[in-house]
Amino acid sequence: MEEGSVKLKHISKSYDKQTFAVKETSVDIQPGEFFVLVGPSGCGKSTMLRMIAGLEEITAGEIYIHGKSANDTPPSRRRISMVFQNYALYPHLTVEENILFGLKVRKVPKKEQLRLCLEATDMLGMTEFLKRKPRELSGGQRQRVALARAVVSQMPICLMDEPLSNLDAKLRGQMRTEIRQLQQKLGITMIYVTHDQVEAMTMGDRMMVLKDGEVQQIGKPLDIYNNPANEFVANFIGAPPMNITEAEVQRDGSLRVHHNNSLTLLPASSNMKMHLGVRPEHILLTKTQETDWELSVKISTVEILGNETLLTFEVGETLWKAKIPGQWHYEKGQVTTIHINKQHIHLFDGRTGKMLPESVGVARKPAAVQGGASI
Amino acid sequence: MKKTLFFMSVSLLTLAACASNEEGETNEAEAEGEASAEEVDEETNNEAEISEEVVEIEFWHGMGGGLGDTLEALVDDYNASQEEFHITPEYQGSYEELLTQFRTVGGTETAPALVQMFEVGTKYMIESGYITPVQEWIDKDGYDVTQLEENILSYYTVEDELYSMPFNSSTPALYFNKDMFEEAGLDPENPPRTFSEIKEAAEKLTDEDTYGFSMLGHGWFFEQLIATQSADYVDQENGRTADATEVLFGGEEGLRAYEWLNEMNEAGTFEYYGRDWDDLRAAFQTENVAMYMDSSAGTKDAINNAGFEVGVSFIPHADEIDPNGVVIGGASVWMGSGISEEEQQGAWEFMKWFNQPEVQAEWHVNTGYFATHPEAYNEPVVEGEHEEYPQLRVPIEQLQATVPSSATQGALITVFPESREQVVTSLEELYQGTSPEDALQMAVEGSNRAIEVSERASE
Amino acid sequence: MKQQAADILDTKTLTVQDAIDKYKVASTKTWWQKTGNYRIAFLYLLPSLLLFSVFMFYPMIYSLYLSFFFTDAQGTASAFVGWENYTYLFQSAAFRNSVGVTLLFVLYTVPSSVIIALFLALLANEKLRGIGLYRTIFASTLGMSVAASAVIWLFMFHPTAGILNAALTSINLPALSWLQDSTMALVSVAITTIWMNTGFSFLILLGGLQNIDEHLYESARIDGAGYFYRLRRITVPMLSPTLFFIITITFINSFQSFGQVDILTGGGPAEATNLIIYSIYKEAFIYYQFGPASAQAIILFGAVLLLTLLQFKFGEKKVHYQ
Amino acid sequence: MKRKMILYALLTLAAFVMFFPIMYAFSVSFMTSEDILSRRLLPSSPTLDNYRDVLVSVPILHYLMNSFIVASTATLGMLIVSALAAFIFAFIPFKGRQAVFLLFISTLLIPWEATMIPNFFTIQSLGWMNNYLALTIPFFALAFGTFLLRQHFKTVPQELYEAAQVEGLSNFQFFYKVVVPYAKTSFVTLGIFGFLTTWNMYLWPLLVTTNDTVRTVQIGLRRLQADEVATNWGLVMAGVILVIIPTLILLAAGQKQLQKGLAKGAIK
Repeated sequence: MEEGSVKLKHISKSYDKQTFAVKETSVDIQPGEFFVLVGPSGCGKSTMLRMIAGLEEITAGEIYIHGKSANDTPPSRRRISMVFQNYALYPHLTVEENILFGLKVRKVPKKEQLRLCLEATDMLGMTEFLKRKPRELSGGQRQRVALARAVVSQMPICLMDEPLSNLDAKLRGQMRTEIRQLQQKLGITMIYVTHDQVEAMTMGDRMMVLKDGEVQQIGKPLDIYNNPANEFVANFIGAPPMNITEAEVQRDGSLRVHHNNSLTLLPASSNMKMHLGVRPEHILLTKTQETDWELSVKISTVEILGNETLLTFEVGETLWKAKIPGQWHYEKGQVTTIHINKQHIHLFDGRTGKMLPESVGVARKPAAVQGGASI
Repeated sequence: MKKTLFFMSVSLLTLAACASNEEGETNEAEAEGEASAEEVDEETNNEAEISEEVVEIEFWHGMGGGLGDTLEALVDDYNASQEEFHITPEYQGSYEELLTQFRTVGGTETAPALVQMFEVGTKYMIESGYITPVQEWIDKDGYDVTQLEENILSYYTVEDELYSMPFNSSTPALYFNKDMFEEAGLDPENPPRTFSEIKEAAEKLTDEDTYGFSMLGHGWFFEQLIATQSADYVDQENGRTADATEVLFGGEEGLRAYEWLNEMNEAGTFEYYGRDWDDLRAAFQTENVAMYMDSSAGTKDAINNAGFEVGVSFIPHADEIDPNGVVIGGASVWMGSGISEEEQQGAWEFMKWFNQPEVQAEWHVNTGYFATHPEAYNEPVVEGEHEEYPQLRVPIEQLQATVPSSATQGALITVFPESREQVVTSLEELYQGTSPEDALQMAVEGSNRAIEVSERASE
Repeated sequence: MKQQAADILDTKTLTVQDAIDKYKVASTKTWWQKTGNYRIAFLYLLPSLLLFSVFMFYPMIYSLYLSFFFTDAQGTASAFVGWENYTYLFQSAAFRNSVGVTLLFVLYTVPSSVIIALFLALLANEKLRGIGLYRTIFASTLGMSVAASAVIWLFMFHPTAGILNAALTSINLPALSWLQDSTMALVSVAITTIWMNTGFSFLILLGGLQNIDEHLYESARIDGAGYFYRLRRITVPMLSPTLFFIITITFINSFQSFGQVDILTGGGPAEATNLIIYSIYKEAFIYYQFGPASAQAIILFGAVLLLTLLQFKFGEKKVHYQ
Repeated sequence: MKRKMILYALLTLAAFVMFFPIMYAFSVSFMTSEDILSRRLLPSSPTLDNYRDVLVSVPILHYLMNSFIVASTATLGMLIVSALAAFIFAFIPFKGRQAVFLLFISTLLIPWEATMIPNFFTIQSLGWMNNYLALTIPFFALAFGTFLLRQHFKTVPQELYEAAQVEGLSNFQFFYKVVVPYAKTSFVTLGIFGFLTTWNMYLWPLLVTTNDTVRTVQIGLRRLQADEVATNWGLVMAGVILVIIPTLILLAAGQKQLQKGLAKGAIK
């Protein structure tokens, strides 16, 4: 049996029969996989998780858990554990009672209960807090209790709904690693919901990017980062987000951004509306062998972060950001030239926002710079 | 706060415990006398254990306060006097609530064997079908009922049949402050009798903080003012030959009473103290009122509580007509139907016992109600009492001087409670400035409507 | 991978209905499983529903039925009279009086109860030493039964032995006929009622006050807002849900005031305190006219329902929920 | 400082006005009838006679016991029944739930007195006269209680319910293992409230009892007042004090709980 697998086939969810909360989604999640559902709030990622958990009914489509159809299986019979955003600890019970709550319900023998409890709290370093009540714990400790509760249940699938969103930044970083390690150690399938693209990037084996209930892209974090399926994904994944600007398509098929040097990319038909995108880290301040396009821009803000500098500058109507290693001092209003490798340019269909598949790598004509000048 | 409350409660509870212990001891010592209800219960249980043959008889009554205590003591006496029956008195609230209670349980297992009922419930009881007329037992037992006070019997006798046994009977009388009479230059030994005499006396007695006259907001007093003029309250010989179809108190007799009250009220010699017996009594005790009408049952209290000489006299009557006397008030005791012969026997025995002169003498002395048996007045205990309180004799004389007629026999109507309410309300309207004619008319219309509704409902 | 994304975007025009038509999976749940929530709801609500049905709904329906009849001495419906009980009521001066008295009584008691309780709650919300004692005292009337309260006031209102008149005469004011005068009697009953209501309203309002975030006051104080400004702009708006609740409850209670009327005035004098609820009681339990009594009960229920709905419709708009 | 003085003055004045009737009743209960008639504020020579007389003339301790049994049973029943209903309204969605809830709330508007007549007949036909059942069962279902508990239950995070579902708790297990302990304070609140209300019932106990076996203390109070003879106010006030003391103590002890719990229920 495919113990630990989750398969969604054309899953849809609608609360009002008018609009989709989740629209026609299909995905196969493998046993032992760390799968992340990511998207901005209201994108349907929690709804999807809750459908997997059985807490929400499915409007249309099929769900298979452990290889078996599970549309009508109640949550308790799906052999899953779940960690909630607010931890869902029972305030009237001690840490130990909270952890063992589910085991008691399932009538696991007392000895076994204790063994599992100790094992889990040991793993999470919570052994000394067993007799405390949740309100006497810090946020991170509560989080660990919730994790321990999931761990002791020994379920092959664990669902997590934004488990780190209530923690401070530092703790979040620490917990990310711990959860990932825990998952690998236990070898369980993890389905993890977050709105934080950093978590998605760092934790997931694969991730699904959602927007307005619709799947935007499914894939490995780096694949998605490098080849975002559309403007939304490009914008959502990566911080600071990808710079995207409308590009004028010249008669000859080359592109021009705000009266700057044009860039020849083929094939592009002149009646096409196009958006051009480039990630902040791919903008260079100096010309190198790699770079084959340059733009003249006006600096608007400079943020020096120590090991890197964030520059914001105006490119036409839009503001671009560049992430430059080292410390750079510029004056506001100063005009400078930036350098970009065409390979790093993403082109999107201006109407649909879809990535144009041929944009990168195909039209890599060397130094197709026409006219214009550097500073 | 908590501490204070705690302390208060602890002290009170301790006190409570002491008090009941104390009572227990006195009881044992005296072997009889007043026992608390708890002890009655205990007795009941004990007796039930000792012999199964004791017949348990429930007796519902509506006597609160000190009267209730007296009644229970009396029942205890009866229980102690014989071994065959055991009467358990059960308080059921006011007379109205008692009637309600009986109405709803009548004919069921919960219904009592004996039930006290105020005089205006008489008609209802007769028609209810839940009672056995005591006449049956009188006939069966050959009991000489004529030995009892005729004027009391007449109220409860319908078509020559006695339905219930007289129990606590009273009539109204006029009570006055003799000291004030003297101060005002009136003769305390020759109190006013007629409406106009009262009016004049009231004028003389009224000063800054004293009103000359007052009357309780209770239909009973108005009924007396009608009856003494020999006028029926309702048609059909006061409802005694057939079901009454309309009220008659709206005639000139009723109007005389209304006008009389209105004149005094307008002259400021009359003050209304509401429907609460106690408020009016207190006003008399504190000398805010010089003359008022009260139940004969309250005579002794009135004398004892007053810091002045209390005079008692016959109720006022209209100048135009010689007084015809009073209608009996209070309550009688009824025998439930649908209970075992044995229980009825017990109930009947209790009724007989209760009407013995000696018992009646005690009852009269302790409560102020009339003795149903005239011979009771010859008992030494009564004579002694009357010696001490000569005023007690006045209501008795008044009752015995009553001219028998349908008017003084009292009215029989099912909707009496409602009619009384109408009368009191209209009197209150009168005191607030409505004209006597209009006020009286309101009461007449309201009562007639009630009679009509009840008639149509029972068709 | 990119191909898949493209496919999904192509389905942009898909409607919910399409999705259902195309992919809806017939549930394998049995009828028994699907109605699980209904069954559990029914099971848990059963005791309440049963009791409400027997002791609330059935009596109301029975009352409705009785209101079209005259009843005989045993209280059973004996003569069908159609709308007569209702038409009679609407023509009857006594009933109109009851309605008027009831409305007046509500007017006397509801605003003053709430204002007094609010005043006490504001006082008791201050952080002072020994405030607990004051709070307990203010709340004390909640522990007083109607019977006990009314009896105490009855004695205080006593025309001659009462302490109120004693106080009045001791400062050379004329004694009042608290319960014997038509206009005064309603006021007296209202005073008693307000006193009795205060404990409950006070407790709830105090609780409401303590739930208001202290920061709001701090920031207002920084802005230099005075006490009354804060009261008007912060306290009352923030307290509005509690106030609304209290007004509704006091309102309903006021309509149903019975015990104090029974003990203090018995509806008199001259029906000046004959609230509808008391009038119903008298009609039913003293006159044994269940028909007209039921008609009044139905009218009262309708009126309270209507007024409460109106209050929710218009009053709740002004309520500021957090 | 000045502000404090003013506050204390206002508080004390208000407390005096509010508490005066109770203190006065307390004072009168120790008075002789002469004291009462002369309208004294404090007894000239405090006497315990009134208390002794009350205990002798009315089985008040027996009544107190009955009241205690009735109020506790009714409170317990009310808590259980209301909690069950409130649980549904807070956690179990079903079509028409809102309508059923409104139906519950509508009972708040039904005047108890208006339903008394048919209820009386019902009690009688059930054979519950003179039985604790008549004094308790009709009060088990209480819209106010259901409403109050529902408001509290709603503060239980939905996640707890879901976590329980995932862990495999049945609804009933969730109810008594999670909801009830979670909303403990609201139970205490409603408990005190329910106890006070049932303790203070007045007309109903009188109607459904015909003897002393199950009668409650409020009737004892009623019985102390007389009609045709003078009321002994000292005696009545002694009765009043005996009757109100248990509830006042309960109130003083549970005041804080009550205030918190009731306030929570009042706010949506």
